[in-house]
Amino acid sequence: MSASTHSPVLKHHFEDLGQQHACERLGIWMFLATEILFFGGIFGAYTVYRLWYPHDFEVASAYLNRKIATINTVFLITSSLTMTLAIRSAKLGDRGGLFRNLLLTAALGSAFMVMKGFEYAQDFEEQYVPGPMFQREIAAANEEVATLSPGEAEKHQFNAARQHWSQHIARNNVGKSETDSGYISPQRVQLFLCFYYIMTGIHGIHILVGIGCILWLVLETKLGKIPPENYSTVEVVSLYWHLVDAIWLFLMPLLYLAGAGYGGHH
Amino acid sequence: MSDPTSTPTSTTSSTPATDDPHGIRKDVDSAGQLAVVFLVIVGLALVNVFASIAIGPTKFTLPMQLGIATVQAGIVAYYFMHLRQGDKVVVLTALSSLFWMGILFVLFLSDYMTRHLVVG
Amino acid sequence: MSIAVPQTGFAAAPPPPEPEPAPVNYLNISHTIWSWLFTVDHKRIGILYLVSISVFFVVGGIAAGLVRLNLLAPDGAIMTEDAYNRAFTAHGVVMLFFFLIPAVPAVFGNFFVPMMIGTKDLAFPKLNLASWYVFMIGAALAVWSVLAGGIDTGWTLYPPYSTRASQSNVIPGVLGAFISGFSSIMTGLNIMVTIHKMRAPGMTWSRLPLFIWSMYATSLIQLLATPVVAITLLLICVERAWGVGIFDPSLGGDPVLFQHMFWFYSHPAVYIMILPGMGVISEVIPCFSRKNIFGYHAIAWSSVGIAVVGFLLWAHHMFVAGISFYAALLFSLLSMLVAVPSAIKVFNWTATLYRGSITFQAPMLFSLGFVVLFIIGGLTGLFLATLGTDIHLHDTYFVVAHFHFVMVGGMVMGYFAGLHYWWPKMTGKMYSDWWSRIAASIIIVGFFFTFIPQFYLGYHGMPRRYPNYPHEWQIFNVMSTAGASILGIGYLMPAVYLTLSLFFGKPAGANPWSATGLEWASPSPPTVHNFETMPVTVCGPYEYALGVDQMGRGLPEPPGPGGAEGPEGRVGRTGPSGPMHKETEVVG
Amino acid sequence: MTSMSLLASFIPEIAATQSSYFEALFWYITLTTGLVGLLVYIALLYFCIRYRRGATTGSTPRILGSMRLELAWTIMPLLVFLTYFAWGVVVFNHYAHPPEDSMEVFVIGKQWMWKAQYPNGQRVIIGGNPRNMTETERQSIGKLVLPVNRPVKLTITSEDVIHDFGVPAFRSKIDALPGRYTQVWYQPTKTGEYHIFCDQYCGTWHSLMVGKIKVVEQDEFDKWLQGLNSLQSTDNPVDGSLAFEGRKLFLKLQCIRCHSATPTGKAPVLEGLYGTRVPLRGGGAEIADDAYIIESIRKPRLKVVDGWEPIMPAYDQSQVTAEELNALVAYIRSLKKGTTPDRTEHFPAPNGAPTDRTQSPTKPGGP
Repeated sequence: MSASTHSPVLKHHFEDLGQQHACERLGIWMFLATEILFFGGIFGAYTVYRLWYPHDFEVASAYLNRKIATINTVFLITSSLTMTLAIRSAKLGDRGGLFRNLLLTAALGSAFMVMKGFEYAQDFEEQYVPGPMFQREIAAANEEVATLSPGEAEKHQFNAARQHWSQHIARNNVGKSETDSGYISPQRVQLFLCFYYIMTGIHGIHILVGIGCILWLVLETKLGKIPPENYSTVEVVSLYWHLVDAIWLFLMPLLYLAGAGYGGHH
Repeated sequence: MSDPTSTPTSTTSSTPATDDPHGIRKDVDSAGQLAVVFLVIVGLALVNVFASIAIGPTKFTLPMQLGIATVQAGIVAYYFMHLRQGDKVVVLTALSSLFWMGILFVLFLSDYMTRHLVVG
Repeated sequence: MSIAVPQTGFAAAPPPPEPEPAPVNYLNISHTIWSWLFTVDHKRIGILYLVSISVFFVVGGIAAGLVRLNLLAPDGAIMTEDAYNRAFTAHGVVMLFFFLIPAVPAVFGNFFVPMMIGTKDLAFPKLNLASWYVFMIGAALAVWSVLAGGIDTGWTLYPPYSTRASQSNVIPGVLGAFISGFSSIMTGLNIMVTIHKMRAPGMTWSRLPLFIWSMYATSLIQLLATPVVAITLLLICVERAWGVGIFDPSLGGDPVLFQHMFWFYSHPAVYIMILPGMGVISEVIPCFSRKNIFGYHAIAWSSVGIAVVGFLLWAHHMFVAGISFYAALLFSLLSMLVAVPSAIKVFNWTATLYRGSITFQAPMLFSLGFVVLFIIGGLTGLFLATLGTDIHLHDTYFVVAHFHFVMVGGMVMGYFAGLHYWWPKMTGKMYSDWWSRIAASIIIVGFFFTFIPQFYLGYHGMPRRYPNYPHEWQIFNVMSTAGASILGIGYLMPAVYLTLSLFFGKPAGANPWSATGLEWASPSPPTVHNFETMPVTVCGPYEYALGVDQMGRGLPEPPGPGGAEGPEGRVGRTGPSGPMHKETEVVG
Repeated sequence: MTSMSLLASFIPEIAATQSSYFEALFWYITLTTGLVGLLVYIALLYFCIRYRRGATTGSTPRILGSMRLELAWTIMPLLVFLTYFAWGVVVFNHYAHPPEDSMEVFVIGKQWMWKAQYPNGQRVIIGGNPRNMTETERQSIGKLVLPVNRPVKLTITSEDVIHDFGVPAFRSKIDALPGRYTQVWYQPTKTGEYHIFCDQYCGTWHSLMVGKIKVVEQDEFDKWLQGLNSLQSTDNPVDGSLAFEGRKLFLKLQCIRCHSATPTGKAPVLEGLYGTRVPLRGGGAEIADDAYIIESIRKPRLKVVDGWEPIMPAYDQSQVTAEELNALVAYIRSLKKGTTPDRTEHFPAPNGAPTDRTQSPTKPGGP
């Protein structure tokens, strides 16, 4: 055993801190590998359907709130920066900096979740949720234009209760059949929504877990339990946090930017 | 996989320096560098959004979007996640996770991309 | 290749004096229930797992018994179709998720990986304990759903049946499997990190025992495959709970996509189940034939090879499921590749016996049983990987017989081999040599009687999961059930004599089999921190011919044909007084 | 009893061309793998006896392995396995290609029965649990009767969950998927009765989703068909035949409004279309077989006939059920020159038929 092991941080079954840090870093990376495969599964499923129904998925994506998503992206990336700065402070033994950066990271993560909350609320308001809500809404919209010609449908004033997306789909589908290039299949829009809610939902849960871990770190810092030798504890959490950030960087284009350019909806 | 020639870690653990007993401070990030990295990632994110809106849905849009996202994730992994400091096994782990995800995608599509081909 | 053995030093290193059983060991250090429920000692957690999976083995076994009994009569001897469907589903779910997958990795992996590579504990002891709790929660949920009404989807859970049609407790059962998946991930992660970062001085990769190599390959699969099935099971729950989902054809989804995602895990998972067994066999056969393992590197890398190639061929479960013609071709071709490393292992085990000095204690009998049965299990797999033959044999009893030969004939045999090989180390007590040999023989015989008839049935087209079948097949089903009852008796016997050995067994001694691994260097049962001083490895794992263990110390008396303490024990001894300086002989 | 006849009694009944293909491959694999397995067993047994502790000095040689042997038993098995693969592909390919002149039967699986429909409209319910059948279904429980020595193609789908149509005597098996059509074919070589099993677990009475195939001589087959429904040899198929059901649908769905007998209509004439080669819009051509016709009804604008506007609406499950689809195909197959009905016949539009579009002045066409 080397002389450099008389640290309260060193766990009994490790030879020295070098080994302990190496184990912790490798361990969390292996966990991240499983996370990547976890999301990889649903990304794979998404890919299959995206290739099958490109048009419907793009249109469906256009009805999502791209503004909030963009703001959230900035939030997450910034939180990654502060998280990395937290490690830096930890390594330098700057407790104040560590404390501030961790708190900032947690705050940005919470801000992300709040915005996400608003977004979900809006989607529910607009009945843009797979299941009966969605089907009632689109059925009502179709009802209104059922007897109209495309020309009339263009000018048709929808009942104020109709949502922008159902109006758009119903109007668009007048006089078209399933296999027309322009046809928007409500069923497939719903399929996209399943992916949207499952993917963002799982990602949101990961964010919440991350916030929890960071707050725990904040507490540990306050209690002075994170000396420089223990920086790897911060690093472990940060690696997880960065991965959740990186996954969002892919959710963003797949879910929100797919329909960018249709514009107008948000 | 694993490298059978690599020696056990306990013999290769960092040798203590005088002022920095556990070699912790020898690879601290420079705040400036982090700031630059941060700006690059945010920039790319905004480029991705506005470029997508500008181009609209063409068959190039998705590759462009995913390309940018991949670059972003790469930067995050390399600088923020300290892959540049990680040892061989850590890098191997990161790469193999991607490799296995590749297996999943390629073999999924080997079915879905060929389903509608006429059987020769 | 030859191992750098300092030729001096062996003569200087006499066989270690039989150490006194340590006054304080991991078992008697404390006896309170809490000291077990909150332990972070990898050995105690291994014992916790051993107890738990034994219970689930009994539960799954009872379900299997009911299934076999019902098949005595062509129209169902003892239960309704509904009950039968729930019985075979219970059998599948419990045996796969709660016995086979954790069996060797969580019991012997937890217990012996740290001891074999010479470290105090796994890298993350708390995570290790957490994995057991997660496992128990998942298991409790699944077993509850099985008992409270049951699940009738089969363990494969194909939608749309599982998501729309089934009237049974699909969601709790699926969540149970989902949760226990995380314990599998935690164990795999722990073992993998430990193998990478915590090996004792001198324990290079090419000196690792082959059990460690197989555990490494297993952990690789656990880490990279399990998360995919986790998300898949989650999607099944969502689809069933809210009727919105992505596998439902009436919603534009594709039920075959579920099969892809499910088998992406569940095919590699069969290697999670068999690789550890192979690892155990690679330990036992050299020990009981007093030979270096034949082709160490071939066996080691074939484990890794199986782990990697095993990911590339899942769709051979789907040849008639409506996948594309070309995908079927690709997956059939890739399936052929995975048969090769398994064949390599079998050939090397056989070659290890050549010019050995073989004794047939229970671990060896189970290991030989493994090889004999696994050969059949492996070769019949080729019929199912071949497109032309799978079309007829798919989903028949041929498949059932095939995977039982691999899973039960292979893995369960390997599990029992390991249990009998390491039991003295884990408990410090020696079980009855005679009874254990009888049990091993009965299990092997019973196994043949149970599953050989099923090959005939499958070849003649009897489908899986059929409580009703044409009368002309009754005789073979009766034969199979008869064999199953023999098998059942065989499985009960170890439960009895192993339990008895705890109270009446003779003290085992530190190294009853005169084996070379580091785990035998500490007393039986091991001390709390496994080793008083960090063991230093000087040579490869199987230097039986030289009669030295991995620390270069001479080996004690090997047990003779008469058993661990028989008078013939001296006959044909290897060890310090045996020839010490042998030239490596080249064959072939 | 000679070993040959013993073996023969061991082999399950061979009743179709595929069966012999299967058996040849099956026994090739059995013998090669059996040989290898046997050799290993002999080696194991010999070593265990010859080198048991009692028979040795106990001093064992230090043998670490042999690169040559490793290579040998790595490469040789691989080559053998590849022969399995190659031969397997040949057989699989045979399974995958029904001959042009195959007689066609539609099979629909549902919990827990098989519904078969012959081209002449005769329906048979195969197997299933009488307890959960309607009266009419119970009436028509029967066997799937097939003519001997004539290729028959089954087009299979499912109404609910995944099933699998398996016939051991024909060594054949194919999943029945909801929302998709799969195909399988055989050429029975021997009269007799053979099992049909559902091989994909489908719920409570999975094991009762079984039945019999009855292979008979051609003339007996024809008699059997007429026994239930007399087939008149007029151009217009008469009551009861599947084609006639199709004709009624053809009018009811107002296909006739575009697919009239006159080439000046909005859509191609369907007389004598079946089995011909139709040029496709944007190049390429397609044989107008069942698959193409089914696809053209479900997804009309996927492969539009050259020279026609893609104006036909798609008909999904809710508008044309799988069974009705089979009827339409049978009708179109039976359409010969001058047999297209007069387009002035009027039929009420069915529920769900996209009538509103046809009335829209701006968009010409529709059905």
